[in-house]
Amino acid sequence: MANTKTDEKLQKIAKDLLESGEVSLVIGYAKGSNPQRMRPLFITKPEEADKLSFNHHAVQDLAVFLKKPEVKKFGKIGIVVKGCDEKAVNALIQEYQLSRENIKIIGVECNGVIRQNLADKGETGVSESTVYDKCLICEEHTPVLYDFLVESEEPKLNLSGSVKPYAKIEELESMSADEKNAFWAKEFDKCIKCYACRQACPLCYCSRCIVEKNMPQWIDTNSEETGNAQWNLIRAYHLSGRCIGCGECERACPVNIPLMLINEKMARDINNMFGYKSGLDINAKPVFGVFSESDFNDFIK
Amino acid sequence: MEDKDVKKEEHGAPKISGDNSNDPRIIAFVCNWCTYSGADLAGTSRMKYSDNVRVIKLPCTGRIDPLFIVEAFKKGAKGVLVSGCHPGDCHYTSGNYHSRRKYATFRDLLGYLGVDLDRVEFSWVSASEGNKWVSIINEFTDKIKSLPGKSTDIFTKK
Amino acid sequence: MKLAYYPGCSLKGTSFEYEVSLLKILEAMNIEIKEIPDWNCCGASAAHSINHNLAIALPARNLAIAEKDGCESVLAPCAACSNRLKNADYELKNDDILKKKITDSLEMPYDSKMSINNMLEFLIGTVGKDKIKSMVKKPLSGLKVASYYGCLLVRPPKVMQFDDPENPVTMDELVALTGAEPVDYSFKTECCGAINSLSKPDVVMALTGNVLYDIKKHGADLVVVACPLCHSNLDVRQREIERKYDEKLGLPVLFITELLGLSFGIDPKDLAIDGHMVAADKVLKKIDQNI
Amino acid sequence: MKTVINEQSRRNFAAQVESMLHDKLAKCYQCGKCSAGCPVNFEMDYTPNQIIKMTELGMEDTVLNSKTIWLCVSCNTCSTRCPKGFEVTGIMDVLREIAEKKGVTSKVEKEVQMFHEVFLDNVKSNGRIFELELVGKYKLKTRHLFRDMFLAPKMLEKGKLKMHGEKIADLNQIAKIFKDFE
Amino acid sequence: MSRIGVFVCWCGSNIAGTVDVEKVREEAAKIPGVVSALDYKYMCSDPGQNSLRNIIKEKNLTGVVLAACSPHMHENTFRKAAAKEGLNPYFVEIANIREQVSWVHEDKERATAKAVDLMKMMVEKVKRDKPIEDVRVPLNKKALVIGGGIAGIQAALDIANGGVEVILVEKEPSIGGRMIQLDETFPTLDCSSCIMTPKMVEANQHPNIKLYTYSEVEDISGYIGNFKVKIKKKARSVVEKDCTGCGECWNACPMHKNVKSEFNVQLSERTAIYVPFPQAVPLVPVLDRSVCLHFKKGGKCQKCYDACGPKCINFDLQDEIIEETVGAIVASTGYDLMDTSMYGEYGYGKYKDVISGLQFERLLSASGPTEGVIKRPSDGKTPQTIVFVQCVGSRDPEKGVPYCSKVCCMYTAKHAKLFAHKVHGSQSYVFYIDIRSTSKGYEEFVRGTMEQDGAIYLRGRVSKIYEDQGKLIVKGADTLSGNQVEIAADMVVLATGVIPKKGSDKLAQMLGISYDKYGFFTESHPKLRPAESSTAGIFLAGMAQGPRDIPESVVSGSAAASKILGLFSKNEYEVEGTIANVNEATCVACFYCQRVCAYNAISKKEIKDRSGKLIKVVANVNPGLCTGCGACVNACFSKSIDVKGFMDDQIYAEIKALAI
Repeated sequence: MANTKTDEKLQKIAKDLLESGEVSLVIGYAKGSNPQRMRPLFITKPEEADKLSFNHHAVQDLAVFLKKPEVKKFGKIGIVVKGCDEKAVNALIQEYQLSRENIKIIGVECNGVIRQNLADKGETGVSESTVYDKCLICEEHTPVLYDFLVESEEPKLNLSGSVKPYAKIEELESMSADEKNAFWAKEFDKCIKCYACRQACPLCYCSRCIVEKNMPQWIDTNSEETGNAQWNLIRAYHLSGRCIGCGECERACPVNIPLMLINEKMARDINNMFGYKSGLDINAKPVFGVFSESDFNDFIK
Repeated sequence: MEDKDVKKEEHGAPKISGDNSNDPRIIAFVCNWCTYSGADLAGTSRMKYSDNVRVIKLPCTGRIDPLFIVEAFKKGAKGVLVSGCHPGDCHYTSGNYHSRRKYATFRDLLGYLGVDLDRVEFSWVSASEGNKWVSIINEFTDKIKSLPGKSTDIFTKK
Repeated sequence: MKLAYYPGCSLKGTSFEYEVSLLKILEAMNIEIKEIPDWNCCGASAAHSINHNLAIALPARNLAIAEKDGCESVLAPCAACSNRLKNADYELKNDDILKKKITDSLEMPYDSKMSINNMLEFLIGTVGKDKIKSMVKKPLSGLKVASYYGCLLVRPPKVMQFDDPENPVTMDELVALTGAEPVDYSFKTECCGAINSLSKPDVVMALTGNVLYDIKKHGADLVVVACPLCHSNLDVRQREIERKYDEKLGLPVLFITELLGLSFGIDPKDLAIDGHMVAADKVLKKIDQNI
Repeated sequence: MKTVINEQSRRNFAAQVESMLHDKLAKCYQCGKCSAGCPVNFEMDYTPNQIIKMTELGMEDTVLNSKTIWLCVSCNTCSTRCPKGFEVTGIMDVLREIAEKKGVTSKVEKEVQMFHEVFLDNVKSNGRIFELELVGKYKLKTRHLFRDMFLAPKMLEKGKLKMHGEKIADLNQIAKIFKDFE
Repeated sequence: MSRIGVFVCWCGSNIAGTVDVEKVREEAAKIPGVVSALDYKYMCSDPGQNSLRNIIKEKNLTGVVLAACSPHMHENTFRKAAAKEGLNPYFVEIANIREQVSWVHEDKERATAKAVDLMKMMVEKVKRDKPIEDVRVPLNKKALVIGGGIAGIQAALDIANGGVEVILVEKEPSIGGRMIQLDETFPTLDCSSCIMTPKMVEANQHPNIKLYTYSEVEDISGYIGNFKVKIKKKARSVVEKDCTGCGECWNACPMHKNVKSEFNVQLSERTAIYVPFPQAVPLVPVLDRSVCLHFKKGGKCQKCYDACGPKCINFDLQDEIIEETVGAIVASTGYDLMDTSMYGEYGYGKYKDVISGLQFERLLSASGPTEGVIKRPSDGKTPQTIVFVQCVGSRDPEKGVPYCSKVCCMYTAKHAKLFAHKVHGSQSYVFYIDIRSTSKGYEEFVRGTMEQDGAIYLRGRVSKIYEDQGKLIVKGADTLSGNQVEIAADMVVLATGVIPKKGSDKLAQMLGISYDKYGFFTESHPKLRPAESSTAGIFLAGMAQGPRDIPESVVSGSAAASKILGLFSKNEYEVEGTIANVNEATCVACFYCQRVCAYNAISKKEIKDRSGKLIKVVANVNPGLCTGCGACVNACFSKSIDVKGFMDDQIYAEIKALAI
C-alpha cells in the first residue's frame, strides 16, 4: 500500500526528531495485519520511521502508553495523537505525570475514526453512521496543542444530525431511580473485573489502584454485583472531570458495558456545574484541585 | 387498578437481607468542629430527636470521602447524611468547599446509576445549630421511613 | 405609777363586752387604771384616710391630756386606737414642724414620753405572765383556740414595735397560759377589711371569710381577738358569711380578756360573753366538763 | 389608655405627693410585691404598683378617680413587705387626701369616701362616735337604707346598739382642731 | 491481638437514667479483643480515672474505649490518664453516649441499643489505632496584637511587660479604639481619656512594643509558633519620625468644613490632613488623600507642606508591606455600632436631634465638638428633656439582632445621670425592656440614676418618633401601668446595639478561626477556654468576641496575654500527632493533595538512590503545618495518604460495626 501524504509527513517529523535526538522514542501508528486495523508502533531509530502511518482506522489512544514505566524510561518522547487523544496528554501534564519539555506532540487532523466492529466488516467510509459517537461530538478535530500538525486529506465529516450521539444518556436521565437502577444493575452484572477499562485508560495511571488496596477493602474484588457496581462507580467517580472521552475503556470492555454513557454524562455535568472541560489547557487547574465559594450549593440543607 | 396496588405491595415489601425499612439505620458522617458540636449542643439543651442515626465523627467534611456513602449503603444503611460547617466557616478554612464539589459530582453520579437520592442528604450544621441538627435528623428519618424498600440495591447483596 | 386607760368609742358601743371583760379581770387581779378624762375619738381609719393632720391631732389630744394627768403609759385595748395613738406619737416624735403645729392648735404641750400599749402588750408586759398564770383557776385544757391579730396590732412594724409582723405569738402565749391549746394557722395577720366594714360589706365578708374558714380548717373551737373591729367582722358578720358561702362556721369569737376571765373562773355572764352574736354555749359547756 | 406627658404638671403632681408622703416615688422597683399581697387587689381597677407608676408619670386624673385608692383598707401589708420600704399604704392616704381636698368625688367608690366624711362629721359634732347616728347618717347619704338592717334587731337585743351617744365636754377644742386642720 | 478495655460511665443518672449501662457493659464484654469491661458512676472522677489506670496496668491494655460524655468534654482527661500508664494517649477513644444518646433520646431500650452501637464502633476503631507521637514545633517568641483598643493595648502591655516582643497593629491613625471616644465610664464615672491616655502612651513608648498605626493585616500564613504576617502600612503622607505633631499642617489645611470627623461620629468637621483627636497616639497627622486638594486638584495645593516646619510631609509616600514572623496572635478587633437608620420609625439620620449613644458620649466629652456642653445638633440649644431608648437593634431579631448588647443599660443610665448633673432641672426618660446591671456596683448605679438623679424609667419600647414644632414626639409604652405614653422631647438618644467590627469575618477567615453567625469570634470553649480561638496560637480579646464592657475587655486582654506568656515559657510547642501521612511506595505524585491543602503543608519530595539518581517524586507532609484535616486523603485517588487517628480502615471498621 502506498504512503499517503499524511504518512510521509508523519515519517518525516519522526525521522527528524529521532535523528536530532530531540526524542529517543516515537509512538505512532502502523498499518496492521489487515487494512482495517492500525497497530501502535514504537520507534527508536530514524530508519524505522517509514513504518509510521495514519488513517481513519487509527482508533487507539496512544497516550495510554505514556503512563507505562517501560515507556517513561525513554525520557523524551514523541507521540502521534488525534485531537481526542491529545487531550489525554494535556491532562497528564496537568497532573504532573508528564512534563511538557519531555513530550513532542505530533498532532494529526482527524475527521473521525470508524467503529472497529464496522471496520472489521470492511467499512472504510467515514460517515455519521460509521464513526464513534465521540467523533460526532468532537470539537478538537485539530488538536488543541501540538508541536507538529499533520493535516488530513480525508473529507470533512458532515453532520446531518440524523444520528444522535450518546442518545441513551437523555433516555436514562428521564428514567425513575428504580429503572436506572435496574438498567445499570443489568450492565454491571456482566462485569468480570478484568480491569481492561483501567488498563486502556490513559488517565488511570496509579501504580497501585484503589481496587488493589485492602485495609480497608474499598472494593470487593470478587465479581459479584455489589462489588461490580462499586468498582464501576468508583472508577467513574475518579474519572469525573478528568476523562477526556477517548472511549478506550468502553472499546476495551470484553462484556460491552456502555462505560461512555457514564463518562460522557459526568463530563457534561461537570461542565454544567463548574464550567470545566478536561484536557483543554495544560495550565488550567484540575476541577477537583480548586473550588469556588459560589459553587453549586442547592443540594445541601 | 388492582394490579397497581399489588405492585405497590411487592414494592414496599421488605426484600433485601437484614431489611430495616421500618426501623431504618441511618449513618451520619459529620465534621468534628461544627456539626458534631451542634449535635452535642442539641444534647446539652436536652432536645429530643430520632434515635435511628449513628454518627461517625471525622475531623472535617474535607475528610469525608464520598465513597464512605457507598460503603454505608453496602453495610445496610437506609440513609446517609453528610454534614459539616457552613461555607466560609470551615475550621480548616476550605475543607467543606473542596468536598462540596466532590459531593455535587458524586451525588450526580449516584442518581444517574439509580440510587434514590432521597436516601443521601447533605447539610451544613454549625456548632450553634443544635435545633437545626434535630430537625434535619427528624425530617430525614421520617423521609427514609416513607420510602419503599428498594433502590440502593445496586450496592446491596440480593 | 398611774396607768391611763383609753377605751375608745367601740368599747363604749358595739364592743362593750370588751370593756366589761377587761375591767372584770383587772379587778380580779386588782390592777387600777384611770380613764383619760374627757377623751375624744382617735379619728380611727377615717381621719388618716382623708386628712393626715387630723389623724395626728385627734389622738394627740388624748395623749396630751394623759400626760398632763401625770401618766407615763396608756392602755388602748382597741387595736385601731392603739394603732392611731402610736402613729400620732411616732409622727410627733419624728416631725418637729408637725408637732409644733399640733401642740399650738391643742394649746397643750406633749413631750412624747408616753408609752402606748395595746391589750396584748399590756397583759404580757405590764401585768406579766407569772401574775396571769397565778390567776388561772380553771384551766381551759382541751380547748383549741386560734388567736387572730389582724393588721392593726402589728403593722406598720416600724411604728407598732410589737411582735413579729408576719407571725405574731403574744396572744398564743396568753392562750397557752389559760391551759388552752393555741392553734397555728396561716391567716393570723390577714386583714379583715374593717375600715370598709360598712361601705364595702361584700369585700369585707370575702376577707373575713378567708380568715374564718382557714381557722375552721385548722380545727379551732373558738377564736380570740384583741380588736373590736376584728370582733365585729368575725362575730357580727359570721352568720352572713355562712349564708354567703353556704358553709357552716359556728366559731365563737371571744376577746382575749374574756378567755382569760374564763380561765380565772369568772362567770361568763360577768364577762358579757352572751353579748356576742355567735353563741359560745358549746365552748362554755366544754370548759365546765373540764372540772 | 393614652397619656400625653406634660412635664410641668407631671412634676407638680409628683412633687406634691412626694412632699406629703415624705418618700420618693423613684424608689419603687415596680416589682409588684405590694400588689401580690394586697387583700383587696381583686376589687381594684389599678394595682398598687400601677398607681405608684402613674403618679410618677403625673397621671393625676386617673389615680384620683381610681377605685384603688378608696378600696385600700390600710392594712399595711404592702408597706410591711416592700423591699424598698416604700410607703405604699401612705401613698393611698395621700392620694385620698388630695382627692378630698380637690373635691374629686370618686365616681366609682363614693360610699367609702362618704363614710369617712360622715365619720369625721360625727367626731366633729360629738367628739366621739355615736354609732347609731353614724350609721343612720351614712345610710341616708348613701340611700343604702336597708343594707345590713337585718343585723339591727339582734344587735339591739344584745345591747350592742346604744340609744344615746356620749358627747365630750370640751367640744370647742375639737371644733378648733377641725378648724385648724380641715 | 488487641487487648481492649471498655469503660461505661453512668455520669450519675445523666447516662444511667436513660441508658442501661450494665447492658452496654455486657455487650462490650462479648466483643472479641475486649479483655475488660466495667461500668462506673463517674469515670471522670479521681476514683474513676484510677480504676481506668489500674486496669490498663493489670490487663496491660492496648486500647481503651470510654462510653461516656462527648469527647469534647473529657477526651483529654482520659488520654492524660492513659498516658500516665504508658499507653499511647491516642489509643483512647470515646463513644459519646451522653450528649448524643442519653440526653437526646427517651426510649431506654432503643437508647441502650444505640449506645451499644456507638461503643462497638469505637472498639473497632481503637483496635485499628496506630501509635501517634505528638509533634514538637519551635516557637518564635514574638506576638502580634490586631486592634489597638483597650483590650488590645492591655494584651500588648501585659505581654511586653512579660519580656516578650509585641507588634501592635491598628487600622486607625491612632490607638485607643472606642474607649477613648467615651466621656466618663460607669459605674465609677472616672473620665475615660484620663485612664486611657496613659495606657496609650505607655504602649507607644514600651521598648518591647512595635506600634503600627494606620496599618492593616494583609495576609497571615503559617501556624502556631511560626506565623508569617504581612502588614500593610498605609501611606500617611507624613514622615512619622520627623513629625513633631505641632499642628501647623492641619491649621493650614483649606479643607476645614467639608469632611465629617469619624472620631466625633459625624458631629464635627475635620481637615484633610488631621489627627483624629488631640491626645492621639502617635501624635502624627494623617493625610486623607480621598479629600485632599493636592491629590484631587493635580498637586496644586500644598499649604500643609509649606506650613510644616520640619518638612516631614511627603505626598509621594506609598503604602508599604511589612513582613513579620510571630509565634502567637491576639485578635482584638473590637466592634461597630449597628446602623440605626434601619429604624424608619425612629427617624435616625432624618431628625438631627435623634442621635446614637456614641454621639451623645461625644457631646458629653470635654474634648468633644461642644467642649462637653450638651447641645442639640439641630440648633445648638441645650435640651431640657431627653428620651433615651434602650435595645435599639439589640433584642430585635426582626430588624436587628436577637442578642443583648450588654453595655447599653449601663451607658444609658450613665447618660441620664450625666445629663442630670450637667443640665439642672432637666428631665430624662428611659425606655427599657429589662435592666441588666449585673456587675459590681452596677445595680446601685442604675438605682442612683433613678432615685438621686430623677430619671424616669418606663418599661416598654418606643414605637415611633416624629417632629412637631421643634419637639420630638416619642410614642412609647409603659407596660407596668399599661399605658401608651407620649413624651415631647428636645432630644432622643438611641442606645444602639453593637456588632462585630466590619471585616472581622474576613480577618477570621484569614486567621482560620471560627466566628458565629453575627461575626463574633468564637471561643475554643465558651467556659473553659474563653481566651483561645479554635486555632492553636490565636487568642481572642475584647468585644470582637461579643458584647462586653471595659473591665471585661481588660480582663480578656490580660487573659490572652497570660496564655501567650505561658505558651512562650517553653521553647517548643507540641502539636497533636493526628496528622497526614504519605505512603511513598504507592504515591504517584499527582499532587491533588497539595492542591487541596489549606496550609500548604504538602511539598514535593524527591527520592533518590545512593548514587543520587532520582527514583521518584512523592508528596511529603510538613508536620508543623499539617492540621490533620484530611482534605488530602479525599483528594488521593490511590489512597496513598491517610490521617492518623482517622484512617480509612478505621472509618470502614466503624461502618462495619453497624452492619445489619
